[in-house]
Amino acid sequence: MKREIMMRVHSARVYNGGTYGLLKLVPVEGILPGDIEPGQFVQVDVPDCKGAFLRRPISVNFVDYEANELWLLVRAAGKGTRSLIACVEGQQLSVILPLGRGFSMPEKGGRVLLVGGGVGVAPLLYFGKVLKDNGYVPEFALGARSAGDLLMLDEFEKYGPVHVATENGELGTKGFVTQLPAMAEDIAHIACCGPTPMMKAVAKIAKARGINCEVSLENAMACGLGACLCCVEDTDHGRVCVCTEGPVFNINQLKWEL
Amino acid sequence: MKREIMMRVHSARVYNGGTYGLLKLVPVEGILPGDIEPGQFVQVDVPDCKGAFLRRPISVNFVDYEANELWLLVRAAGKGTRSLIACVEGQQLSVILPLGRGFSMPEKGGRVLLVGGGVGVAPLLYFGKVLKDNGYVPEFALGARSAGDLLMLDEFEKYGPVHVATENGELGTKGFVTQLPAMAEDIAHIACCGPTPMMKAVAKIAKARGINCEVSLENAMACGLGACLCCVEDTDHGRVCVCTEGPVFNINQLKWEL
Amino acid sequence: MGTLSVNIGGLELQNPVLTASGTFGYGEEYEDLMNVNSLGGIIVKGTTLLPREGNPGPRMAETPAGMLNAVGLQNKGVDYFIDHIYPRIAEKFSTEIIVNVAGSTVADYEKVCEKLAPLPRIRAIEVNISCPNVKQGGMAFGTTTAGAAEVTRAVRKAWPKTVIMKLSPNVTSIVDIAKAVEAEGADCVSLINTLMGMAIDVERRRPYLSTITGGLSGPAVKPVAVRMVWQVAKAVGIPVIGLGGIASTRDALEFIMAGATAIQIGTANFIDPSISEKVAKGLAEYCAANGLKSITEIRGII
Amino acid sequence: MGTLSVNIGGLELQNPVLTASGTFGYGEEYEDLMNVNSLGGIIVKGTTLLPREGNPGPRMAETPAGMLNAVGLQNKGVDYFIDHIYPRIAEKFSTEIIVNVAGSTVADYEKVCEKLAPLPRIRAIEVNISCPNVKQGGMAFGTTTAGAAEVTRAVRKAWPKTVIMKLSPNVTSIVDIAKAVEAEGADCVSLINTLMGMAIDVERRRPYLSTITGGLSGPAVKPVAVRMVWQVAKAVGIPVIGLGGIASTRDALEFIMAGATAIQIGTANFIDPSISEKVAKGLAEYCAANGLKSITEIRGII
Repeated sequence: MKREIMMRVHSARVYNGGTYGLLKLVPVEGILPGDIEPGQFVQVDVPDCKGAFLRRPISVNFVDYEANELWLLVRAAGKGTRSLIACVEGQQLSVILPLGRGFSMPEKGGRVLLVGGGVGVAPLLYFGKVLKDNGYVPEFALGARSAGDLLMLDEFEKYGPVHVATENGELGTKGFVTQLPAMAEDIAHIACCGPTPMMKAVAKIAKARGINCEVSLENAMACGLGACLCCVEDTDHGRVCVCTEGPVFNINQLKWEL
Repeated sequence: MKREIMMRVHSARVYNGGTYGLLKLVPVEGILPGDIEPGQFVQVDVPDCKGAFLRRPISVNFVDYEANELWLLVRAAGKGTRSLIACVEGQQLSVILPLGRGFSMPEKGGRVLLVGGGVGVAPLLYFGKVLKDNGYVPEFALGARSAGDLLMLDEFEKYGPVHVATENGELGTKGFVTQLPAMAEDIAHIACCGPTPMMKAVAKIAKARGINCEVSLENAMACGLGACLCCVEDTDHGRVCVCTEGPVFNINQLKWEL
Repeated sequence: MGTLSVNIGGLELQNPVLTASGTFGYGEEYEDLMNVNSLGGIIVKGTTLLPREGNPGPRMAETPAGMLNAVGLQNKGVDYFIDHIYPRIAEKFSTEIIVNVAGSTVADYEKVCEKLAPLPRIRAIEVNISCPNVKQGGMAFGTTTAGAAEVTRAVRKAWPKTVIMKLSPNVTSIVDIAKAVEAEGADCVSLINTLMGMAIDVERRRPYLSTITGGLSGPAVKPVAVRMVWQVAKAVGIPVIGLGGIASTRDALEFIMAGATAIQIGTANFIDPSISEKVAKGLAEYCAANGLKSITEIRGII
Repeated sequence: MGTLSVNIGGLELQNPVLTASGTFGYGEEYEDLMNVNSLGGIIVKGTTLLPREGNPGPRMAETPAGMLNAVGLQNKGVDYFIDHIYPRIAEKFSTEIIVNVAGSTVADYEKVCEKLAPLPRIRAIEVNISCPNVKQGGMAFGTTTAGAAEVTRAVRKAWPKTVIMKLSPNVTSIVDIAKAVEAEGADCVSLINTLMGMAIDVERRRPYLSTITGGLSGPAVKPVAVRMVWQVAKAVGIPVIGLGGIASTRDALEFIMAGATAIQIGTANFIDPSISEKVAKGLAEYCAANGLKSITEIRGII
């Protein structure tokens, strides 16, 4: 069930000189809803800010039910997200959650690879944790422009092997995630989130090799509730809202030209 | 000369549960312009805030050239001013100053009374200081709704006798400033700032008794530079901008029906 | 009759707060987050004779204090609405359900009206002659007095209950359009639909919307909407429903003082999903605090 | 010719950045705060045949991402301008000085043009047929093709140098108006003037402006302005000057990509008094960073 809850910034840290921020939020009252699934997102009302009008859809980075914390990893893409990153401890934010359909649980057996690019690594952390909790051994293939853009590696390592690629070669394999040796080996299931060209490249590989593959889309969104019909994507079952039918889609549902 | 300078909040405090705030600002670089006169105002760019678009004109409350500080006393009248009051130490603000025409120096001899109501007391503090520095003995007649709305009394007492009135009688004379005994005595010159009905009541008394009287107007203003012609007031020399010909006017210049 | 009850051209509402078509889905999208039945009514998504898939994405761009959309009347058609959506929401909601009706031809409007007419819970339709995001019909009907009159005449014949004509602000004289639809028997007008706007992604050197231009809504347009409501309310005898950037009780009061009998909340639903319920409560509090026996006492006091 | 130089209907500007009439006084109000000569030009306050005191106060109301004004062409008349203001600013400023000309009758416009014509430093006028804040003339001329054409024809005869017609957005088709003034020999069009709007002080139950309605400007109107510039630039052969909510280099680029040859900065001057100089610099930096030999390379690329 969707809820609007007030949350308090329990801790806030920035990465790469403010390019990214990690907010750990706790409900002002009560406990976090128990039904937040990996790959879902939340709609955050941006604090007072001249340039941002709508809520910002942010994927669930992690849910720590023991600490009653929701983690949001945010990239400074514009005024709204910059304003979120600038939040300080104690600040309160209105959050609507949980929204959309998250990642599917893969069939048992076979390698499960979670492929992320840039801030798109965010939802893979919680998915990795849930996979591990359920007896899977997820592997992470994470790519970014430079070492500073590779986020939260220590956290990912808690849930499975981490393979990294940087475009400038500062860390891991030089190049894109698609060039990682881990991508060349047998894979049964991919969950992917990142820039569209990167997701399309991954989808192309998955399709060619018959790998089951889900991607998480980031279409421009207003309500996040399926009411405004702004964030549509063409699929095999028509033009649907990414906010309710997604953000996670199996690549076979999409009309992508690969 | 008008300048736009970046200033840093050196200290910020609130009065009456956040109804008012006192910001002490220092230039980020260099020293305060030496030509700021009592009764002039500044245009402050409001920090990020969804509801405020234009700068806010704020009267000069005090200039402390030794400490390189400009003081602004602000009432929370709307989103913009609330946002200013919420400023914290270290925050930077763009300020255009000094603007407009301030109070005239009275002729020597005779009682000089500075009459303020509510947050309108603000510009009288610096004027009182300058008067005292120039050998005058200014007296202050300050009124407000309640004791909590009477601001900075300890500061005013540094520069002359202070007479206070509160509408609810919590402090000083019960009633309006016009009912103060100090108003009934001989007065040579009045400088007045406060709500329009209060200024009109004071102007009426001054006119009836032939007291030289200046008032500071607060017409809705956009540019503060005399360019937009939004803040006009009808005067004996035509429809003029309050931001350049005022904010201080002699009551004989105004077309007020008293 | 309660303090807040108002009559919009024959239809009595328990309070003046409606949700604008296209911003509130079919009400169900919001039911987890608020009490839909606390409203005067909901106006459901623009409904056409045949299913429409609307415009391709991207359909949305944020602008200063507002947003552009280019949805283009995506809906599953009136038959699907009648068979699958109406039974569910008629069961679920006790508040008024108003259907926004759109079409490419006058005959389209007529046929949709005829199909909806037997539904007992639909006691009013809002006729969209002002959608800026479709190529045929839509705004074309709403920008001339003749076009607006023609649609009104046809709908008036096909729909026996309350007819609300939704007007476009993209005209030289919205008063002339309002008078034209009043003359043809409209029971009520609602205004404003979106202003036609455009935004360019400077980095990519292309428009944000697939359709290049789209409809501007949100607080940015409120001053234009208040002005038009004030002009129209003075000029016509039928009730006016005001909308355009309403995001608070204060905004709703502004429209009512300008002459609106009821108001719609649109884009603000996206930011605060329970804002419509809050405004309904806020209006009740305002009446109580100001000793009003009826909200209509302040209607059109400007 | 520099990277930023542009030609607006016969008049060469060193860069595309102008300041909008009524927002920059006569340039002098800003000279302490910026280098006025860094601009392509300044457009001074609307000038009429006789002095006007304009509307009574209050004349201003802040709105979401914008403001309403109801100044009503307050100015000291063309003779005072010629005798007292022109000599001072012609001496002080080397950048282009464009006079905004307004009138209640066609004859008024003609006479003002005739009086200004001998001034060597005034090489262009902007003809205001779109002021929403005056009772006679003003917007009345700008909302019909016949009225707009009539003023253009008269001005064209009385003014031998560059004629810029400033268009109103409060119309059903701004393209029709633009074509009408082009047909009568206008060298250039500028758009948009303000949208007619209104705001109510709910606490006091009265409008904020003495005139009830006023002109809306600021970022709120930018999407409408960009759309209209794009429509007009595609439809006419003369240069288009874009304005409406420009507050950054990015905004200026948006208008240029929509088809504007030059741009005007208006309301933003009130918030950042040196914004026009910053935008002129920003455009130069953009050209350098993107390898443009001329800003015109990106004009109208949408």
